Amino acid sequence: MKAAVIVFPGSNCDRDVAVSLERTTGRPPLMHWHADADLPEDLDLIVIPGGFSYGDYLRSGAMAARSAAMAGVRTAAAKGRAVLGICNGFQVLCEAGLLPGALMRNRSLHYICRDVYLRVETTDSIFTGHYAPAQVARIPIAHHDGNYVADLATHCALEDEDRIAFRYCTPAGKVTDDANPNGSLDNIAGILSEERNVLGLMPHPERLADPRLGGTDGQPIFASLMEALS
Amino acid sequence: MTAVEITPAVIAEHGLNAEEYARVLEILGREPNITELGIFSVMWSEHCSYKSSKKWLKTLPTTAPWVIQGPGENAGIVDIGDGLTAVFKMESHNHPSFIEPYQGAATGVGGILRDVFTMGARPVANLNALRFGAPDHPKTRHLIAGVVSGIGGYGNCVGVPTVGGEVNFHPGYNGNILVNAMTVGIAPADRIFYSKASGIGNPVVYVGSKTGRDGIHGATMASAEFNADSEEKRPTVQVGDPFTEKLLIEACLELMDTDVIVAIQDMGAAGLTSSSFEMASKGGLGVELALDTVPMREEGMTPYELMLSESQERMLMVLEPGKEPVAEAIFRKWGLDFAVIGRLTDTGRMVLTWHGDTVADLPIDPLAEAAPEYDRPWEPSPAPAPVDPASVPTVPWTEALVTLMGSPDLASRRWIWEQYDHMVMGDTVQRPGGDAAVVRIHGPAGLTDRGLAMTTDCTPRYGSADPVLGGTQAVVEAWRNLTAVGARPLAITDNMNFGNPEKPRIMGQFVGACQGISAACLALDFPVVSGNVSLYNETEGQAIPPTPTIGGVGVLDDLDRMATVAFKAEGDAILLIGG
Amino acid sequence: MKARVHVTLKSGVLDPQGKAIAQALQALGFDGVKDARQGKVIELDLEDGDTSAAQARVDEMCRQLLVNSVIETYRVELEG
Amino acid sequence: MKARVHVTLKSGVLDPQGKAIAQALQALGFDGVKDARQGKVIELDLEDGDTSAAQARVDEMCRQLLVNSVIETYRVELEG
Ligand SMILES: Nc1ncnc2c1ncn2[C@@H]1O[C@H](COP(=O)(O)OP(=O)(O)O)[C@@H](O)[C@H]1O
Repeated sequence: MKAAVIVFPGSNCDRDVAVSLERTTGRPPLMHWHADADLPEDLDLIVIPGGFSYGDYLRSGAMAARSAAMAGVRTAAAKGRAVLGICNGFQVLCEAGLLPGALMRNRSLHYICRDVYLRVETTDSIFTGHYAPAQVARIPIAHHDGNYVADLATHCALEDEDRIAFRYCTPAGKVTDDANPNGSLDNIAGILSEERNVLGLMPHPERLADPRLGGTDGQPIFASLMEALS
Repeated sequence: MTAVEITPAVIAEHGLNAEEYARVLEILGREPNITELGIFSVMWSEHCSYKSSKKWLKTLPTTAPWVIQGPGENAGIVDIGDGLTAVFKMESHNHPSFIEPYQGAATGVGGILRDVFTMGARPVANLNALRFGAPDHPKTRHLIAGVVSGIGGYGNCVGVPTVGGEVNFHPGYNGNILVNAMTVGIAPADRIFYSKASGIGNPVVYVGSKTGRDGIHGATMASAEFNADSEEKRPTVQVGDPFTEKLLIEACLELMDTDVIVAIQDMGAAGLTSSSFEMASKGGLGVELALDTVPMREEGMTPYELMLSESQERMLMVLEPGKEPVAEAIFRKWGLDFAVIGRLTDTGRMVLTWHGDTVADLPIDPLAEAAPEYDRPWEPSPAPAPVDPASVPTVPWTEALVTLMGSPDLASRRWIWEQYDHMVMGDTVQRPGGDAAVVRIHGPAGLTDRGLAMTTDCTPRYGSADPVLGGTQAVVEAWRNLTAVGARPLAITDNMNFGNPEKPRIMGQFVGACQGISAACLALDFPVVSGNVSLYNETEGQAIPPTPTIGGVGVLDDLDRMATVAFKAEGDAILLIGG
Repeated sequence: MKARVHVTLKSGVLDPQGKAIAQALQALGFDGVKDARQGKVIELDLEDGDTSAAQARVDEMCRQLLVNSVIETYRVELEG
Repeated sequence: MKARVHVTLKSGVLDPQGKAIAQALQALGFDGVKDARQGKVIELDLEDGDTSAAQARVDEMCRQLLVNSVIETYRVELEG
């Protein structure tokens, strides 16, 4: 699996996800600078990392979505390449129109950093194949703008097409309002594109993919990709 | 520029007393102009000159075989093995945070980060030690909410995890909250950068954000006692731009990988003035700056304003001759301002020009090194009256426990640390909530199985009862918190927060705390490598409790042997050890 | 020439900030606040030129960057 | 009755958002944008009543909550 991580000014989980990718694939990913529109042709996976691209000024992800590199990502996505957006990366993908909906301020208005529980809603994707159906995964969130919104038609399409990848849930796997950390529509934590080759999620799988850090529930995402794309 | 007349009122406004002004006249052999007066006032403020505290700070133990750099640089440095060092310091942003809690706390974090990455270290963790007034004081809620979101807003955006800290509430902080921020960084031992300028003719370069009229008078404000109308004065508050800081970190570290930096210094409080003076003074050189070439954010700025501005996210560097294009390319790539604003000279003087005219000409050494230093009168603090055991009410155990658990000083801090990204960088192996936070050592060569432990500690109640023991206790608690996670304690940074040192009673608290800290450092072989002093924490004559905050750092050689607070298994024995 | 872009959330889109403001005002004892919404204003300082061309350019800026049409609408005011 | 509170940064106060917006517009090829500043608008939906009393109450809301007078200024518009 040949992977690249896009680095925007203000990205700050680029190194973290590179560590996870290297641990999975045995080699460091390509770190691709935002100003460069030309992505290598032979990439299997492009990761848009977490952080505060352009300070999250104006709207989270808005400025990064209009960068030169994102034009390349758009082309690659259209060709069916895998694109993974984590946290700020999810916001960038929504702003770029590669995923539907938008991520608004958390309903508490606070930045929240803590472990949450996610129910795996579909294992039918290159990102989630290594999870068991309805598995509950403990993965941290760390964001200010993770409150997913979409109009009714979009919401229905996501549901009907099995494109909701993860929902916030209780440790026992119940999808409740109390388990919803940010007010997201229908407890949505991550969604897939129509072609299922683009995944955006607010939680950070790279932060719990190493036993040293207290858990490995994020690792199956990288393992799934490794298997699907090698 | 119209000349401002230097009247006694103007002199007083600049915080110089008659004796100090006489010294100015003596050094210059003439009357200063307003720009020069502004420079003197900044350089001789308590904040920059440590004029009340220097005598006592010199008594702190600062050496050990593993100490690479003690107090006197931007941050302290200790050897952590494998060719790496830990670079750390704590700094206060108390007064600005009281006036504008969000921005005050945010820019405090920004400032301490710069102190650490200036030295070539990648910041790997932030901590914060906070003191607020009584929980039911009308201002407390607003202040704590603002401070916590400011610390988070800045630290989260720059992508440095905030892994620990402490919070206390006491009516003694009603009018003067304390916001002490600490940063820990990791640098290769063979690639550390200092502020000492060298090389006559070398270019002096300005990088980062443009200069605006932010916080002019901030440095002098930070050293003057509060009074009722300081809320009215409302000086131009500095606004932090963490995004620019993140770019500055990356650009500086990238430039540090090339061989072009001779010296580097961040522009903290007192911005361009103290950074340029300090660099030239340490190198025993002179400097010429063309102020009109400084990148400016606003129109009509004057030399006075440029020298006193506290705009954030700026750095001053001396480069190897001819290497300007290398540096410029890196800063442009990161979207930052870059300007060659002057050069080093052999005159020992600072000469400032404005479109070709000389607007200030000052001797550097007398200003920087011969700043006033006071041996302020002090009184030892009276011994606390013994508590009569009979006067202590007896309450049932469970009631006492519930009361303690519910008290603001002991209650869970989860709601605070959950607003801080404490996991970014992917190395937080012990999150907030334990005795000390632990961050895996992840140097330029990659991941290791070793860790840095860190903590901040101070119990103001103890300091109020007995400043000497309070100082000792803070150091000892830091040491215990580090050992409790399995770390070998290495060194501390301190942040000395006190009232008005011109009062012998307060000065006595400061002296006592220094004595107490020294005793503990010596006993534990746990030296002070950096620190900060914040005096005049008084409102209407009411001083804060003496608060010598200690930030401790230790190393774990094997993360598999790290200890955590959680009980692990049913049936395990619980032991109580110690006296 | 100055352009002022007023960006507001589309009606129907829940506004967490507005809701929190309304609640905080009520908690402070300001009753009679039925609802609050928060929007933003971006003030642009443009080089002088033809007004209708400026209007078109600012519209284009809104479409390309300043406004997220999934959740927001906008209105432009030109001055000077 | 509707009240619209326009909150802007005091002049001279650094506006990191505005700065980033101006740079982003330039990067997208919109030249001629000399500067940008970002402010906010809070729209309050108030129970009907006397206009001058409303003005005073909204002023009070601004002082107590809506505006950070250290770095911001504001202007109130009443309607209906
Ligand atoms: N302001 C803060 N920011 C981040 N973490 C904090 C803060 N205050 C307290 N903590 C964390 O909460 C835990 C408990 O704090 P404290 O009661 O001061 O611990 P102790 O007394 O054991 O040193 C520690 O892990 C500490 O790092």
